[in-house]
Amino acid sequence: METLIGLLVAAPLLGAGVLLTGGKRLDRVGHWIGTLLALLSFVFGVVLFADMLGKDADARTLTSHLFTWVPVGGFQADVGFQLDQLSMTFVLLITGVGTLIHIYSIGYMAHDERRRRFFGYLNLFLAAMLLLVVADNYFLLYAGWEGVGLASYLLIGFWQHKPSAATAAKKAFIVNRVGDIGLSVAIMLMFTTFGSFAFNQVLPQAQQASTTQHATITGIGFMLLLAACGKSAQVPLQSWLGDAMEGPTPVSALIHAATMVTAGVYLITRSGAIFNAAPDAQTAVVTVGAVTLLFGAIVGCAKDDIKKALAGSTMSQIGYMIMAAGLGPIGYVFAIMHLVTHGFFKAGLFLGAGSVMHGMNDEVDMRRYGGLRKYMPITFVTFGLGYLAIIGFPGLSGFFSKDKIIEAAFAKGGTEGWILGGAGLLGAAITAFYMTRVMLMTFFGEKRWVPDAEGHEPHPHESPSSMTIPMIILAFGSVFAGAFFSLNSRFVHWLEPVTGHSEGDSPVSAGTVTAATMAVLVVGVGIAWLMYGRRPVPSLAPRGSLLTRAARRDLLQDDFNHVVLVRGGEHLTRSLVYLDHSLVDGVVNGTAASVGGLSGRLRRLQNGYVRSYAVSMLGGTAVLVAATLLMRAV
Amino acid sequence: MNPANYLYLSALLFTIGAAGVLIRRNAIVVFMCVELMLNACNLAFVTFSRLHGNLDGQVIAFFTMVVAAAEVVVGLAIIVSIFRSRHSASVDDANLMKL
Amino acid sequence: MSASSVHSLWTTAAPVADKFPTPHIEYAQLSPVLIVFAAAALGVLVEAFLPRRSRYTAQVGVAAVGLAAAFAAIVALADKGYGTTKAHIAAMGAVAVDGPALFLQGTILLVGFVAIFTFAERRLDQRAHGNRVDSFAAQGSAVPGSDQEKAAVRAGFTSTEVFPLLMFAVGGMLVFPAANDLLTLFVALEVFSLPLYILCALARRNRLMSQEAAVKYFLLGAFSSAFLLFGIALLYGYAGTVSYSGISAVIDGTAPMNPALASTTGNDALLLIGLAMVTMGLLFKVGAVPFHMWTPDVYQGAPTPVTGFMASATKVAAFGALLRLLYVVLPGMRWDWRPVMWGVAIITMLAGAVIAVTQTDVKRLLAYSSIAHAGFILAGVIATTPDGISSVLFYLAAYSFVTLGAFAVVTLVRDAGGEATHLSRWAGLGRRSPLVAAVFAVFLLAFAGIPLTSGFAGKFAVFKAAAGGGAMPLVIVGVISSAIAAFFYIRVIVLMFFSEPKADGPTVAVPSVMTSTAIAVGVAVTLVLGLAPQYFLDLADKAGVFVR
Amino acid sequence: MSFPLLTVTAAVPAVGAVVTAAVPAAQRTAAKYTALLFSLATLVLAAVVLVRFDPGGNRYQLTESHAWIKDFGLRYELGVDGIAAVMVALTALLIPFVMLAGWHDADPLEDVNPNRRWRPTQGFFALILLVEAMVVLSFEATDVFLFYIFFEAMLIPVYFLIGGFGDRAHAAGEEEAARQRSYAAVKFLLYNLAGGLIMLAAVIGLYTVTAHQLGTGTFSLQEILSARASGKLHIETSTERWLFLGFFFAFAVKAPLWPLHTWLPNAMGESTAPVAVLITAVVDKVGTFAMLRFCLQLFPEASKWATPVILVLAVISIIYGALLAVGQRDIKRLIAYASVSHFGFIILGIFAMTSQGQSGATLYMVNHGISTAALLLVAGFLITRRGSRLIADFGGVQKVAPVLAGTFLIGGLATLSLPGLAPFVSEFLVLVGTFSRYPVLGIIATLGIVLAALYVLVLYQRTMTGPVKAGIEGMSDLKARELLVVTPLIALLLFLGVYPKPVTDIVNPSVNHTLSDVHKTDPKPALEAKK
Repeated sequence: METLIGLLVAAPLLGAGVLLTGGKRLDRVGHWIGTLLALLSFVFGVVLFADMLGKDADARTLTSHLFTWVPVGGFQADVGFQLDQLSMTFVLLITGVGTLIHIYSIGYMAHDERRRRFFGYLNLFLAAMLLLVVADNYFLLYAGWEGVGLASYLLIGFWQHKPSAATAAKKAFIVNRVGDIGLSVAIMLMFTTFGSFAFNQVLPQAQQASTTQHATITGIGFMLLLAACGKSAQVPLQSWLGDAMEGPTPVSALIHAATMVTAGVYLITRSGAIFNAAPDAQTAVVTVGAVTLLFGAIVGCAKDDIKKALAGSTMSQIGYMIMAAGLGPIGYVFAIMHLVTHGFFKAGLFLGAGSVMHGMNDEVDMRRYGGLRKYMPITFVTFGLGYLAIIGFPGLSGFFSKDKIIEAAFAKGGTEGWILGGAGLLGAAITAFYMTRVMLMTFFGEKRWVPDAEGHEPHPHESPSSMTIPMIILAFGSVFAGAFFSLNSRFVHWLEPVTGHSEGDSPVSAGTVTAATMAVLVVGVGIAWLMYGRRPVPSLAPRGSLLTRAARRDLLQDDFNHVVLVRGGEHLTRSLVYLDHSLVDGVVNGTAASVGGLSGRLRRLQNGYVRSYAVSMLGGTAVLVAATLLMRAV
Repeated sequence: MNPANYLYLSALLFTIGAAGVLIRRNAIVVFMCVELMLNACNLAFVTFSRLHGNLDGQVIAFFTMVVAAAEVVVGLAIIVSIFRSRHSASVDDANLMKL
Repeated sequence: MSASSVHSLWTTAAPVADKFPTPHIEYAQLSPVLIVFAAAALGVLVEAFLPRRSRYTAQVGVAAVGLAAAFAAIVALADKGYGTTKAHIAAMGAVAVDGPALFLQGTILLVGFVAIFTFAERRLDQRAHGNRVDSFAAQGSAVPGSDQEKAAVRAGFTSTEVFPLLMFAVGGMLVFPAANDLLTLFVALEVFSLPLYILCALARRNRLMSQEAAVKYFLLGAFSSAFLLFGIALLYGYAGTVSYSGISAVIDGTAPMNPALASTTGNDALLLIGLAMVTMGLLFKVGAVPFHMWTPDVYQGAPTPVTGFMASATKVAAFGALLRLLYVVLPGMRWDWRPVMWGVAIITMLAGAVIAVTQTDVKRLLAYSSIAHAGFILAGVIATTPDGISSVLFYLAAYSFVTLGAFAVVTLVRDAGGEATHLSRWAGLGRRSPLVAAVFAVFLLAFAGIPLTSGFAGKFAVFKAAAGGGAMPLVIVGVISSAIAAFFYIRVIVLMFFSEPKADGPTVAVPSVMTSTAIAVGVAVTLVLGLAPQYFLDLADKAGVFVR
Repeated sequence: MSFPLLTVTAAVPAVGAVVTAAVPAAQRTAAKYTALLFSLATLVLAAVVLVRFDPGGNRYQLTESHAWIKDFGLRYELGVDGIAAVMVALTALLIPFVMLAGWHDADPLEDVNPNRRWRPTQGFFALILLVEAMVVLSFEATDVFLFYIFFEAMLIPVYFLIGGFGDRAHAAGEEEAARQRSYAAVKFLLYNLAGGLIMLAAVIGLYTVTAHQLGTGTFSLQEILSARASGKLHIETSTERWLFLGFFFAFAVKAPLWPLHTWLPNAMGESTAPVAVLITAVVDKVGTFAMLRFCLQLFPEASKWATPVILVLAVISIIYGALLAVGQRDIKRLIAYASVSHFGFIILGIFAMTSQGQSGATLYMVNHGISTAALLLVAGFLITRRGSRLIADFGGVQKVAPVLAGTFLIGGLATLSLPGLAPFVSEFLVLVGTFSRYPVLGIIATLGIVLAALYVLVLYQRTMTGPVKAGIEGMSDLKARELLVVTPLIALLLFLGVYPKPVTDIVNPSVNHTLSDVHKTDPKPALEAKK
């Protein structure tokens, strides 16, 4: 079994290797290879899962040590795997959704001559992501962490000939790097504090060290949070996610909705022991989560680009998860649960969006859609189910997971609990609003599309089955997953051994919370219907309120980055280049020049007149005599 | 009479010679000034020889004269040849090479 | 004579020795000098009696044989142990036969021997009316450009007098570092200077410059020797003797006192001024700042073979004399002259290096570099340790051959007007004739003191000695000026290799075996002393003891 | 006596240089193959050295010792510790690739030079071999003076390589190009010569000290160390500091450490890519290596005394170099400044005085060598194709030459030390090593990884992505020879990135020796310290 974990990672890695080095001769079969290997690793995952279910709850953790990676003095970095329930959940999600999206891409990328490479990158991503979740120490996790970053860079920039894509890719990678600083500093802190960075060393020690090393552990917590912010597009490092939509839609679905962006949640949950020992860090986490869930939601309301709208929603949903994770043992389980359900319905939504674009000549502006429900019924249905799930329609998966999170937030207790819970509710309302907006603008109302630049009149059509089938499967997930998990709180029991779990005593009863959620849900949907359902949607965006305009620009956060970081950076580098040339180099050249000048001046003494030479000799002698006499005098 | 005076005289002559070398332009005269310096040395030698009561100084004086003579031969040869090619014996005209 | 009589000098004449003691000369031990002078005299006779056509061969033969024989004699003497155990004063205290003397004389002889080849080179300049000509004037006395000269050239005259002149110069140089009393010092100085004055005037091309060089060299040389002589006079006045040992004895106060001595030694001014002036005379010859100003002009104007010879041999001889003076006569006064010498060394190193940076003529460049090197050697001189002596000896040996070789290469690069010494003309030489450029580069790198060349070994030796003698600051200054100096050596290399050759650039004359040998020897010595100097260092160590 | 393996390892390329130079002007290709053959032979020998070296054995192995110049206390003493062995291997490894990459760089343009005796090709390859020989010797030398000799002599061939062979096409025209080249060459030489001469003063100082205290002056590392261990030799504090500064200055110029770095961008910018690789990946390593071997071992106290300043300078180099790299318009200069930043990391690791730091620094030397070689050589291929070094002249290359673009990207990712590629391991080790003793500096240095990402990705985006620029359309993809250069390097980067253990196993013991010389031990983890 242990070796199977290795194979789990190896299969897609192999795929990446073969596809990226294989060359043209693989063009025709490349996508099949990629998909098969993804499927294979899913199968491995399932086998491992079955095996795990076979064992009893406390003995389910599976570990395997491959080899020592970097052995220097006390610094012993191993390549070793640890597969417990938490990892297992991710493995299934990643390989499952991953496989579906591979299949989907076969159709979606059918017309791209670089499809082989695309599948290579997808496999590379799967490998890195799996490595991230099965690593048994932070150092190896870091490798996976950067690996997914690379894959996301390659995939966002897949259409490199588009400058916008290239820029977006670069931005994503660099913002992620900022987060990575957090992770690497965290690892260093662990090393200097615990002398190790293996989970089974650090986490237990963190518990009892909390008193002696409180400051350090809080520091580690903050650093991990920074890392999570980068990867999971949380405020203040969220700016890259919107641009990341430049990538092909399957990428957005897999990486920027279902899996990679949730790595931050994984990191925090995995490091629960540390956060439990560092309340200040936890507060920071929940704050970030709450802020982001509102931030994302607001941005989502203003976007006319369907993918950007969904991206905003992703941001906000992950905000929920982060907040939940920040709540500690009360929340971990629900964070993960929401993560999984979100994986289903958000992936579904993105695939739906992709299908729509596929039918509309890659048009992304929702104001150019409208009334598509009769042209692409399957897409409409699956997308609709996903929509119901995300807004938390009773019975669908989103309902269970989100509801639990809001309850947990209240259960945090005190004003903090109220604030967080309130934020959660507000978020739910806004979610309902913007998702309804998307739904209405895309599938209802009358058609608003126009010929594109080349004058092709888009004639919407349903996508091929290779695309629709994954959508359907995901739709199933988005409908039933929640219920399945919550039934006699299966999921809680499943994860409890890893994350621990505690029922907080909520000031408000579960029923009340549910009722409140329903209420805000209705409100949100209602407003949206009033604005976009009742009257026709203008096919050109109205100027909109100040907030709307700000939201369209990601609440000006990008502009801030541009002015402060980009411009400032440019000025800094330019002035440094000047400085290097004029000052640092100048000093040296100056010295050389001054020697030359001195030489030129001394040279004049050699004026060619014997008599002046004689003078210098006489003078020299005089000095010599004087000096000698002086020496004796003193 | 104090022998020191002879030394003062020789020093004076030497200085005059040196000064001459510095201020006169005509190569011949410059050279004569050098000769003067040499003779100043001779005077010093002889004086000291007397002072110390040994003959070395006087012998050296003879050597100096011979050397001076040899210098005259070589020096005049050079100066004359340069005079013939330049039609001037001024040392200041001879500064093709400088800097 | 009595104490009272001192004050009435004119009444009582100094007692005159009834007869001079018959001098007794150790001919065997002076043989090198004697051989050289004999060869020189023979050369004069050849010049007088042999028909013109056969003179060249005869002169070259005589000179070469003479020098070789002399060198053999040196080796024999050294072998007999005159350099070490049997070292003593010969010729009635006039000449010392000891390690440094023999080592330096050997070096001078070898340099002279190689110099003969460059003197005798007859293939570089294009034939004049079918006669091969060397780099010396057809007829020194003839006015440049006059009919007389044209006639001389047509007749294929060559001034073969240069060889006897060279021999006389060598002879003087042999005596100079061995001189053991101030009189001999002075005479030797003149004996090697006068021929050099003449040699300077004998260039075949650029005769005006050549004559100017001669006149400058002559006047300034005479001027400086006057100072030297006056210094000698003062020292004589102080010590009542001109023999080195005598003077040092007086300085140390070990000499038998007499009233006259008492009265003069009471007056340090005599001693100190004398010391300063004598030193000045020697510093002039080694070309130390501020007595260096003749160097660039003379080096540039003189016929290049002569320059090469002067630059190397004169330095060897002069430093030899300086060493002997400071180590044998004035060790007791170390504390008086050392600080002064420090100053001289420092400004010499710096000024030489700095001024060279902006030179545009190869020969002047080398002149200034020789000044800088004089500074480095002075640093070794100042060490006043046995290590100091041997390091200076080694440096001189190494340096002289590099210089000789470098100037030999300069003679090769020619255009219509003779040698093309302006640096701009050297552009792209590396492309035209890689070999010559590479050889010259080797010499430049040796000057710059790059490891694996003799230049580095020498520099390391003197700096090591200086540091050992507690003159670390000098080493620092030396290092800095080496860095500055490196700049202009490198500049020449850049010019030769990295700049495109000019269309009308100079041609590189194909030398006869003569110059080739000279250059080859230069390169060989440069590399051998760079890679495996141990043998020669041992030699210098063994030789590094003066006899008193 | 046993077989003088180390001497032979250095002698082979030296002989090769002579042979290559002797090949007649007409047979250019023959000359190339001769040179390549000799470099491969050296590689084999270096591999043997690596194999014969026993990490568990003595500190210095395969030692040879002969008198050379007694009067100077100069002995011909060779020996390798783990670090040296690895560095020798690196050198021997890179040279063949340098040659292959520069295969046509020195082919004379017929019209330029009619002279048949002018043989640039022979010269080029001979010089490369000469450099290799001297570098190898300076890695092997355990006699300070012997090291100094080759450290200095090395400058001359490199100088000719920079000044003599530049990029074919130059934006500013041939005349201007030549001018800039010789400026760069002279600048390189003067900087390093000045450093070297300062060091010479220190070397002489060291001699006088040993001569004064031990009777006979010596430069032998072992002798000096054992003498100090036995208390026979005691260098007083102030002297030690001066000597240390003298040595360190030379090495800092070579390394290059801010603010002595300005020669590097000129040198790398003006020389051809292979030569640039030779400079930054091979020659400059001697500087950092010498800090590790000579500064720390000879002057432990002074090293500790100077550490704070040096660390700060190193951190400045890291950030400053990276920022300037971001601001460059010229591909090669960009990579040069990136190297400045990387050398900052190496020096940081060395003077952090922790096993992680120093092992990391050593590993860094190797990895930086390989990664820079990969990046720079591909950049060279790119530049020769387009005939320009300006980033602005490129764009959309990946469309026409995907393989070239791909390899370039991998090289870049290595440069920004992505996990899975070799540099990541070393960089992280250096950072951890620094952090464990100087947390603040460690964190500042960590910012470097963001800037690295910035300059690499900006470079990649501007040159490779976007619409195809004019002048790029016809660009051919990598040829077989070029692939032969790049592929092994990339393979090596991957291997050492995943499994650096073979190298660390060789290096670690030597590092521990060095640390014990300076009486430093790794700081204990905070918790253990508590207990």
